[in-house]
Amino acid sequence: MAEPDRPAPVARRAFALREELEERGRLEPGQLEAIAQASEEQFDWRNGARVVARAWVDPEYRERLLRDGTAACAELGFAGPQGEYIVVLEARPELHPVIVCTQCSCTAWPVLGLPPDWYKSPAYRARVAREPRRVLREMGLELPESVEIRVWDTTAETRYLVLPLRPPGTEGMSEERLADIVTREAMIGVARVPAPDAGA
Amino acid sequence: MAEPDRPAPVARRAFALREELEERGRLEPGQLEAIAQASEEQFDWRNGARVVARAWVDPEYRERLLRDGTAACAELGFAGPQGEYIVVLEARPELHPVIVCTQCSCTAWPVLGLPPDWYKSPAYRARVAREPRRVLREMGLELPESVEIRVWDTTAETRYLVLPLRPPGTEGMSEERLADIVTREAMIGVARVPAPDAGA
Amino acid sequence: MDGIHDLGGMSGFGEIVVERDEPTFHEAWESLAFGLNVLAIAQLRAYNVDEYRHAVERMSPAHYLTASYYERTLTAVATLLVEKGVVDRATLLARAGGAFPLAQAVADVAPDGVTPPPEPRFALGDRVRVREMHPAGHTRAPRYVRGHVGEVVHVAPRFSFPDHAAHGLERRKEPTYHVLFSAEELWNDAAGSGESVVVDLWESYLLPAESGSGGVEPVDG
Amino acid sequence: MDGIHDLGGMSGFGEIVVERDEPTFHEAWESLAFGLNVLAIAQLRAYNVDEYRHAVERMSPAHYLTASYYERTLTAVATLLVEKGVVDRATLLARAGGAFPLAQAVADVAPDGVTPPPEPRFALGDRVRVREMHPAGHTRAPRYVRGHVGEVVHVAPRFSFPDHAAHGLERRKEPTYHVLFSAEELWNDAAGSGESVVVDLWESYLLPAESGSGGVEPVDG
Repeated sequence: MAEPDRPAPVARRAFALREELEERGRLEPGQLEAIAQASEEQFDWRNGARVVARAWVDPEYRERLLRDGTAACAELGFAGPQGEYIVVLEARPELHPVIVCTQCSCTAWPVLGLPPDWYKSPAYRARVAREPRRVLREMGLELPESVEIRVWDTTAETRYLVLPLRPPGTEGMSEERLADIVTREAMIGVARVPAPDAGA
Repeated sequence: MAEPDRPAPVARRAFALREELEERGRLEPGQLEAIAQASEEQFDWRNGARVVARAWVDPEYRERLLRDGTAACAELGFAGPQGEYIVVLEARPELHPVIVCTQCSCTAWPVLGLPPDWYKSPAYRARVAREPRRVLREMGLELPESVEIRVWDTTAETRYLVLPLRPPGTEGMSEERLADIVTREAMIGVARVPAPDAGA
Repeated sequence: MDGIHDLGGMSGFGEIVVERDEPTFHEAWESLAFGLNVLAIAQLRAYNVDEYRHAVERMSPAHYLTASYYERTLTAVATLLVEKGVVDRATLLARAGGAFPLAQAVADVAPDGVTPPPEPRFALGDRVRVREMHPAGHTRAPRYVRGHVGEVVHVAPRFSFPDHAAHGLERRKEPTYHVLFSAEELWNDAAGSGESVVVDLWESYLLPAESGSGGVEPVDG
Repeated sequence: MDGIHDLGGMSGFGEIVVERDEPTFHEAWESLAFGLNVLAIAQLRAYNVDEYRHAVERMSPAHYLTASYYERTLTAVATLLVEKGVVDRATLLARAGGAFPLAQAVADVAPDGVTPPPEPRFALGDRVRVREMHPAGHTRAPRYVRGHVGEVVHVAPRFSFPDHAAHGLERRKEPTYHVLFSAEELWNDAAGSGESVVVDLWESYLLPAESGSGGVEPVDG
């Protein structure tokens, strides 16, 4: 398997594989672009933000969400690949959940979207299982020692979503506005949702 | 510590460090070349071959060598850095020793020389502790299942030297000729010393 | 395999760099790589997701660590499509106009002979020990929990056992368990205070805690 | 640190390639790198060999795996000479005419507070367990033996404890022990038959075998 030549640029390799599949009749022109575009639309972390906002305003939905995340997300229309079994992790004042996939980069696509580069980086995958408090501090989330940090490693088919703490000062906000202040980072657990007067 | 630029070629980096030390008066011109040349002369695996040949022809030396490798190597003039505490591992028909340094590439320089690239490769370091029989087979040494293979990992300050089995058909050979047929690979344990009629 | 992908707990990777307002794909070829994998799994049915994950793991460690996420995807897709005979390696090289590094060959893996019991073997609150396994092929039991004892905090439905599915072995489904480990159990004197880790583990990876470090005996043996 | 250098037992590295009649150095800069390290340790006394090994280990994992042996040497030497203030990083960059990647910063490491007893704690034939340690700094206890039980087959003289020496902590000497592990003990169901491994371990890394997996308590605590 030794390669005497320099690797072709990675973009060139990707296009070569596409051409080869087209040549062999396994791929129609435009098909890949359609897959990527549909994925970007379907797999959007703003879906998760809507789930969170609903749970914040509707105690019965919140209960259903924590009992059966898959069904409660599907209620809002969010389901599909990498969302077949969703477990929602409730952030509590004394227990803070954070999600990782140490072996690859699994994520609940229908509610968290395709993951960002930092989530896929060796640094995050290696370190957060071992020194989560330090990692969160470096990422800007300083939690008091009294808060237990619990890391959830996505090693099997369960896909996790963190239900963040609702920030103070949001009592009168509508579900739509609440969805706007939820961040992807908060649903992974490396941030809290900031209070709106803190610049959100 | 992020580097925006491409790394300079490694040779250029080495020469830059030398220039910088010369400029600061910490290094005389030619001093490094002298160190490297002296090391190549002093650290030669053929020294180990002479130790092995002596042990094959002199039972009392062999006994001293197995009891105190450091002193017995020094008897022949072989001592120095990375040879402060040498332990000689006797290959026996039923027990075959093999040496590795899984964490870096430590070797008994005065008798084994500076190690070859394969010994320093991640592949050798990673695999030989886990699957030595398969590694030896791939390297051309097929040992019967009845022979125990014992891997010695050079994790601390002991430096090992394998005393290989004396091959059949060498009964009348002189110590000098015996030293000529000993190989570095046999003193690491990834080969046996071939019988002379087998092409040595 | 005890491969480079199994990063949990390793040191030396430095800081986590967060890009603000990051796009899903940074370059056009990245969305191609993603799309090729979806196409090959869901439409061509050339391989399954466990084979895909394992193909990524089979990349040479130096390539794995220097490649971006989507270069790893592309490498795995190309490796599997070559291995399955869907595309031809030489043609691919010619089209790319340079080398096209693929993952290394897959190891021979035999079925483990385990027959999972019809009902989940463990229940909420049970203490379990992860087997000290070192399989040659694909596994989803990370090294950092092997041999360690934790508590079952959730029982998930039955899912396909990846150690088999990645190697075309007999398909079977088993429950997976969310197992809670204290940081002290995993990292000993290096553990941070008030930290814990939950890992989602297939039933075959687990033994009752009172067993020894186990692993030589199959679960139902 | 549980770093990339700790390769024992890892899979995925492929074949071992042997070069026939290999020269000691393949290129002129390799002998410079070797010579610079000897100079810095033995003549300038800028650092010790444990600091050198640890500087190699502190390279970013991707750089470590893509660099040749002597590029790792050069990187460690340059890192330490910059850290010790012997040379200036900016000047080095300017001279090199491009980036000069160095190893990552060293971790803060505290002394372990152990006082080794005057006589060796273990004797030939003793069964010992390697502590399940995960130190932030340099250590020479490879991961693949941590937590495992073996038998002392040789007691070596006292040598400087590297976990301290690499971090400028109080220098102390301890015996090291050659500890024999069966392949079954280390690799469980993946063990080859008729295979064993001996690892040379400082006394502080070891506990009597009947202890638990240990490590939170210091040896003499």
